[in-house]
Amino acid sequence: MTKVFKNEQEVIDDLPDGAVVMLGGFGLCGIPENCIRALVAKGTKDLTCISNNAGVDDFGIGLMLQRRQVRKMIASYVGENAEFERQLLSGELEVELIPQGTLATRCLAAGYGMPAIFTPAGVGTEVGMGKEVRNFNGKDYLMEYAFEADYALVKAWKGDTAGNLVYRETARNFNPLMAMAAKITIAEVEELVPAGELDPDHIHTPGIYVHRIFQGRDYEKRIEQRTVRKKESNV
Amino acid sequence: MTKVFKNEQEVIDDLPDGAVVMLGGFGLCGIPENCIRALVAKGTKDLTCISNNAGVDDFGIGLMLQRRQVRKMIASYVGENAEFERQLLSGELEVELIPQGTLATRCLAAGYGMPAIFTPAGVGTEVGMGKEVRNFNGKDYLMEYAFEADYALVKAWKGDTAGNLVYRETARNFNPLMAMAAKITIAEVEELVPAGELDPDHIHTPGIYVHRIFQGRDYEKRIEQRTVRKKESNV
Amino acid sequence: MLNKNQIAQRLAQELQEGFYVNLGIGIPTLVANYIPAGLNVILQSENGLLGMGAFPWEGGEDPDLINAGKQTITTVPGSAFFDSAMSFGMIRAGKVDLTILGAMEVSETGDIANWKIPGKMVKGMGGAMDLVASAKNIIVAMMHTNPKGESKLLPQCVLPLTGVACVKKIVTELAVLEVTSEGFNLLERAPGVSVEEIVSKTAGKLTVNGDIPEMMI
Amino acid sequence: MLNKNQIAQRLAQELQEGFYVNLGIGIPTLVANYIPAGLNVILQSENGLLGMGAFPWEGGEDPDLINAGKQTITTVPGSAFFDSAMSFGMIRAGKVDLTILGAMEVSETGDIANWKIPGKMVKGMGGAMDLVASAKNIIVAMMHTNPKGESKLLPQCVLPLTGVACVKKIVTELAVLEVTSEGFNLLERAPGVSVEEIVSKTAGKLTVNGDIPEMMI
Repeated sequence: MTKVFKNEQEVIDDLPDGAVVMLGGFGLCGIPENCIRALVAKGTKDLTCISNNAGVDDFGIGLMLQRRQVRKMIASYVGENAEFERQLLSGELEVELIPQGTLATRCLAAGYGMPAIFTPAGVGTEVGMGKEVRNFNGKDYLMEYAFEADYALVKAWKGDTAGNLVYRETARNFNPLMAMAAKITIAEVEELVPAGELDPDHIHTPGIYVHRIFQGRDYEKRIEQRTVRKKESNV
Repeated sequence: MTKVFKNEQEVIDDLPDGAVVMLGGFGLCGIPENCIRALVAKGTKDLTCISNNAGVDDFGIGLMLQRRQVRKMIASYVGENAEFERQLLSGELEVELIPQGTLATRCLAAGYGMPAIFTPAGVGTEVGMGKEVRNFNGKDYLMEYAFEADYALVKAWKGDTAGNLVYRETARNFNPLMAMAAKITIAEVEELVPAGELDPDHIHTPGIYVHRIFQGRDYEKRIEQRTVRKKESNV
Repeated sequence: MLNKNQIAQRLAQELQEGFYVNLGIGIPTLVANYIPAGLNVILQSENGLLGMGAFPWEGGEDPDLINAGKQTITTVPGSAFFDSAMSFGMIRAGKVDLTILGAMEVSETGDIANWKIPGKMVKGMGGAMDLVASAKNIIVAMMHTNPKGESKLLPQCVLPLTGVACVKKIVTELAVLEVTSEGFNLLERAPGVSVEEIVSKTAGKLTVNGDIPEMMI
Repeated sequence: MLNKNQIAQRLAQELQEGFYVNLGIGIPTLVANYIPAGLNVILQSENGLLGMGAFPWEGGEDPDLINAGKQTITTVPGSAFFDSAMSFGMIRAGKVDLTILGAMEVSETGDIANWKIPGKMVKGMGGAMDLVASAKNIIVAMMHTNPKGESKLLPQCVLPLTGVACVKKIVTELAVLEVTSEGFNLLERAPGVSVEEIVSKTAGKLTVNGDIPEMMI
């Protein structure tokens, strides 16, 4: 039984319409480009997507929005793309906004088998409405539940055939959390190596959490906000 | 303002009698040998120690027990030493036994600012007596509280002057969790390097959690259960 | 009647391809010696390791590399180290497929007692309470009776509990039994052991349906 | 009256040796340009980085290395990457010493509104709700009034809240104010700005005690 899959088509082939799918990444950084490409090509629809952001018009989850594949978006920050806004205002798309730390911790809770966690984020705001509030040591906290997701699509820098993953820089973000949080975790990696080549002290996601892995291709790694210092001509 | 301290004496000098102190390590693996040595030399007393184990008669926390420096021991597994048993039976030492995963997660909770967590460990046993039980999705969980500790004494393999820590193999265990969980975290490392020498992708404990760091010396790293395969003489 | 190594051998038959397995101290540890060649089984050690290997060759001991029984060990290719919170996180989340551990008593409803004997020095539960409360598949490896000859398979545990209604299967020197809503159900007998002997040494409710095959060791 | 860079300059005076600081999008980001030389301040970016550095030189952009505003950045020596749960974990646990962020409104009791305008497309709160609920020291950087000239320092917020009773201090183009149990308290005025102007542009309760010094920019 191998965890290694051939390509992005094979790895998402059984992901059904209506599934709850986590997608790693922050903005366009560290998103599972290959899996998204395959889902767009296959046309899987009615998806509930859990992801910090929803991509831009022509990249990331934005590509799935254009094909109307997303029924509900659970995110902390959206609206970097016009199609998202159109679908939201027209009622085609359901959106649930969650504080970013709550989003992350609800993934962690799922990965660590904790049914609920407490966070002060959102207390006294509309995010807290209808939720259980509990006071510890004089401070109020909301009780928030672990996510229940069918699939997690994550992107790592390197992975091995045992499913171990290593991320690079801030492309880590939500990826290791979502990798732990779903029933079936699919990892795409820039470089797939044989088990034993990654330093066991420096695995970010142990293979036990990863069910399928494949080497991605043609990474675009688009930059959302290119900000640079100009080199002084006299330097 | 530097986090770098000269030695184990300097780093524990203000640790007062009666403090609640976390000590990293599993068995004798990854324990803060230098800090323990300094506490024994100084004679700091009435300590509440939170540690997975309590050392052996002549090493680890056992050394502090011999000097009667520990008032209360919070651990998951103890009694690898006779002096511990003697003090426990005579009532000199108070002991609170906690499931190992609960111990770890209560540290995590403190480090992540979560006042309480839910775990099924201990439900229906004497560990659950008097604790709040809550049912999620048909399963009962105990609510357990984040630890509140004054000091954490942890041992890492490498550290840098910014306080970043890297652990080696199973000497990691409780160390990164306790490093996050106390008001003041003291790290002893086998090798202290300048900031910038550790790979930022492979820091286990970011420096924000570490208040004091020093390079330890004379590590004994005693093995508790030496188990080996004999080399066949004909190989 | 099986010896300890044979119990471990029988337990090894419970392993399946790709399983992540946590083995407790004692007989369960011996199971590692009987993993069928070619079967990909990954051992989890709750002190922070996936991919535990054999004991080191003499002279190759590394004090930083131990298992949950504090024994020096090695790793296999593809191993990973992590902290204790992640270790019990993956146990709690049901990512570990099988946990095998020892017991002092098991009840006909699957309760287990294995950490405390009143009146004796209590060493603590270590990770046992977390494991039995969380693992989805728990098999107990133990002797069928205590040194006094009294059954360890009881209507209900007498000793303080480690976990409630969690044991799925029991392998002893005499038999393999599963825990069902009807109590213990006899699945296999050890070579040469009669159903009558098993019945006589099982204090809890026991169902025996049809012919009970001998274990294949 | 200060421009945005001067507001950032004034905010930089709040930094102390060894501080871990989270800077929000907008004016707060500019504070990084005014960290006094020799002062050891470590910037946290909540997408998973401690030790954020300057923007990269042209051509040196790395798509894997961005800040919470999704801008390409660099790191300083001693930096560390981590996942989003640890990032907000350290925020929630109060390990971040100072958070500076923008706001649409602040109330005299320290409530803040900065994420949602009814009737307009809502983009989300990102990490703002976590930051304001958790950070021990929150300073708001904003204009004193909105484009219509209406005060943004109110008896109570009109817009949906981001957090309750959390703002400690406010720096605007006109003034530095702290939030006390008595409402806003004027600490400093911008060069050339009169106390009367600040009073007239502050809708919430404002105390003015004694002579109010000019900011040192």
